[in-house]
Amino acid sequence: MKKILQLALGVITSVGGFLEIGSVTTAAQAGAQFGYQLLWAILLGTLCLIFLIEMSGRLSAVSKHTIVDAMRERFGFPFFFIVLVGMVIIAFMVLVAELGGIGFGLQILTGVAFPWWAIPVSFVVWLLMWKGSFSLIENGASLLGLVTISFIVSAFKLHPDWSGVASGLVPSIPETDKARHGFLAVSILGASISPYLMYFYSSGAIEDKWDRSYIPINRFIAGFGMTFGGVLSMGVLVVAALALQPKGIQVETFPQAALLMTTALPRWGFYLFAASMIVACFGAALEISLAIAYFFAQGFGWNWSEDLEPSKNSRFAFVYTIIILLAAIPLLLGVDPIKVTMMSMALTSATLPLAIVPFLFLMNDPIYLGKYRNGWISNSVVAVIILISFVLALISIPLQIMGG
Amino acid sequence: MKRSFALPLLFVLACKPPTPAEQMDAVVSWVSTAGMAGDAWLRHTTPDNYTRQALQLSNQQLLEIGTELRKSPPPAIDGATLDSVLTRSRFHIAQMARLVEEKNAPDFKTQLDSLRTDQRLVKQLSDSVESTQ
Amino acid sequence: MNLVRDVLDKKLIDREDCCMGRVSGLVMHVSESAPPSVTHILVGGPTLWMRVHPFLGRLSKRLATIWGPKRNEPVKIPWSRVETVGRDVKLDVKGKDTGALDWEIWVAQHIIERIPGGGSEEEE
Amino acid sequence: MEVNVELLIGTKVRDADGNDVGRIEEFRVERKDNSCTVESYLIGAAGLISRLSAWTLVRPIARALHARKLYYLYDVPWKDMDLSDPKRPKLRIARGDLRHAR
Repeated sequence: MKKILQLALGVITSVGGFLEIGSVTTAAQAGAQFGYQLLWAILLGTLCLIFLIEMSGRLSAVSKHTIVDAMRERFGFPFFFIVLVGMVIIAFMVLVAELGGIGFGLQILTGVAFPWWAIPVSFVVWLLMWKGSFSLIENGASLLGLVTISFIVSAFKLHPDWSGVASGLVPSIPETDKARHGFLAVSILGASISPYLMYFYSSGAIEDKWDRSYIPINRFIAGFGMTFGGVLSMGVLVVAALALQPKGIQVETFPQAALLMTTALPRWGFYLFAASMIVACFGAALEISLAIAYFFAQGFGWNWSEDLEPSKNSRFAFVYTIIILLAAIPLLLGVDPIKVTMMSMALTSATLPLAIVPFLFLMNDPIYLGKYRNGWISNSVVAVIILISFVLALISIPLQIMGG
Repeated sequence: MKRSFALPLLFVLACKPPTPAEQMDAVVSWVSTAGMAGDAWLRHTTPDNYTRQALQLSNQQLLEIGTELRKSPPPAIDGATLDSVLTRSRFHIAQMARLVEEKNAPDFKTQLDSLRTDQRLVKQLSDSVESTQ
Repeated sequence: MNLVRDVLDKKLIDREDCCMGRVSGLVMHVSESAPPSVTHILVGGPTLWMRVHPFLGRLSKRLATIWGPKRNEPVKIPWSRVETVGRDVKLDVKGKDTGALDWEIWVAQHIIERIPGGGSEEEE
Repeated sequence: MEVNVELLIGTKVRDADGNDVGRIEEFRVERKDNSCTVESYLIGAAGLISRLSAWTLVRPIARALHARKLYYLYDVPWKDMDLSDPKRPKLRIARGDLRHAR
């Protein structure tokens, strides 16, 4: 019974992890500019993520090591340090973007500009980590996250042309704006395949004390949860394609994005969008701050658990405190969160090989995983992901310059 | 490692300037944004503050793009026509932003309807720029 | 057993199941007549940074003397204290007595406990 | 003399005649009661692969590419290694006398 409950919560959690400012903005921009054409990128990103998340959970459940533990042990400190620097810079940018997303949501509701929200929002996020337990954060954020289902409701209410949607699931190259198209595809993939989600998930498996008996549950959560999240993202894209594209509205700023659901749900669309954004970004901000703190604590072998009193794992608590303080600064200065989002998505793509290649080694380690290590199917999938990640790493920078 | 530090800088520095067609797309986008925000406000489904801010933002964006366009107008269209339609749209949008504050829905609707006319014109201009590309 | 794969960078756990950091380095005693023997486990920043670059190692050593718990010598744990080497390296020591937790305690006392709700590091 | 194991990883080794042998990648040790003694040093790319515990991943790929010669492994007994200068480890014997492991 307990496991069934955990299963349900796990699925919802992964939804919370999937939908955040990055996936919403990239999907909305893609839909507003290219209609259904970029749906395939969300599909591909979701498929990759399902496999990566399943593997992250399996590694933790079997070896009782998180990805970061295992990476430090196998690859040594110098390599770990390189990954640490890359991961922290990008995760920090994403954190700034998420806090900005919450601020924007509050701005369109109240009219008070988002820089004013930087301090209160960061404080609330910090307070939850400081006082709250892991399950409170995991389950609270995810249950509230159900409000994002309104994106799917809106998509259905606009009666999309299903054959068009289906053809969007097959990659195509447009006649014009090739660079912009490519840039958005890369950003969508960067928003979906985010390594911090893997680190957070594998730490969560340790926090929840998973063992081998959780392997089927893990598979189920990864499969259904990520699919659910992917469908939500697709919902955003479809709504943008139907509500904004015909009018020629591009999603460059948040006030434009706020109009997303006003056609489908005239009465509540605006408020549902604001609520969805606030909740989704809030959940993501918590997950990213914790992922950064986990990364340090596990890599250096400190005590860590979100359930401990801060002074019992002081360095862990110190990391998330500092990181959330620092993240408020760019917002106070009025840095545009959407620009930060787009930049961090492309950078995620550019540094993806750094996260995925070591992961392939770990998932084949007989000492950690024994008979639960990757079979040839999973390995081929990771090989394909690595291939994609190298292509992304090579093209993301030129595309950012030409299409960003 | 050095790469990861240099990258963000590179991003900020290097973004190629928009083409005339992209600028016209942006004009369409902002005029439509104002129209859509106006519609939503008339239905009483968005807060006054948001509507005013959205209108002011699109007014300001149109001003910026308009200045750029005046410096290097797209060859396919008449610069004077574009200029006048931009000025008119911005006038309507500014009026709408003011009327939101006064909660004057009837006058707001009149301005919105005029904006619609300009919106169609802007779309035509943008299409003709696109077709000559 | 292999030293790099099975010992280096593994997590150190003390008698009370408290994490004491990771194996940053290992000292071995070399002589002409007998096989080299591993004598100590090293824990701590300067050892770690020395592995990335000698410059970072020296810098870290310098900073450690002017800031934080101010420790001049690296933490050395005799190999005879090693109980088991498996998923982690279990030691028969009390973590706080070795000096490996100096930073943890320093951060707790100087920063975390001063923030309301931080709790106290001392109580069990 | 005291030597830091972590700094030896990846250092180049020369043989008695000054020829390049490879890099130290791994240390085989024997645990007895309270002591831990080094039996031999593993030199060469295969040492790196076993250090990363990556044989299950690398072996099939190498087999498919017929690239087994790319990785080699010297298992050097402790007696044959001269660590008097830890930055420039030297063998006491010639490369030709080394034992190929595996």
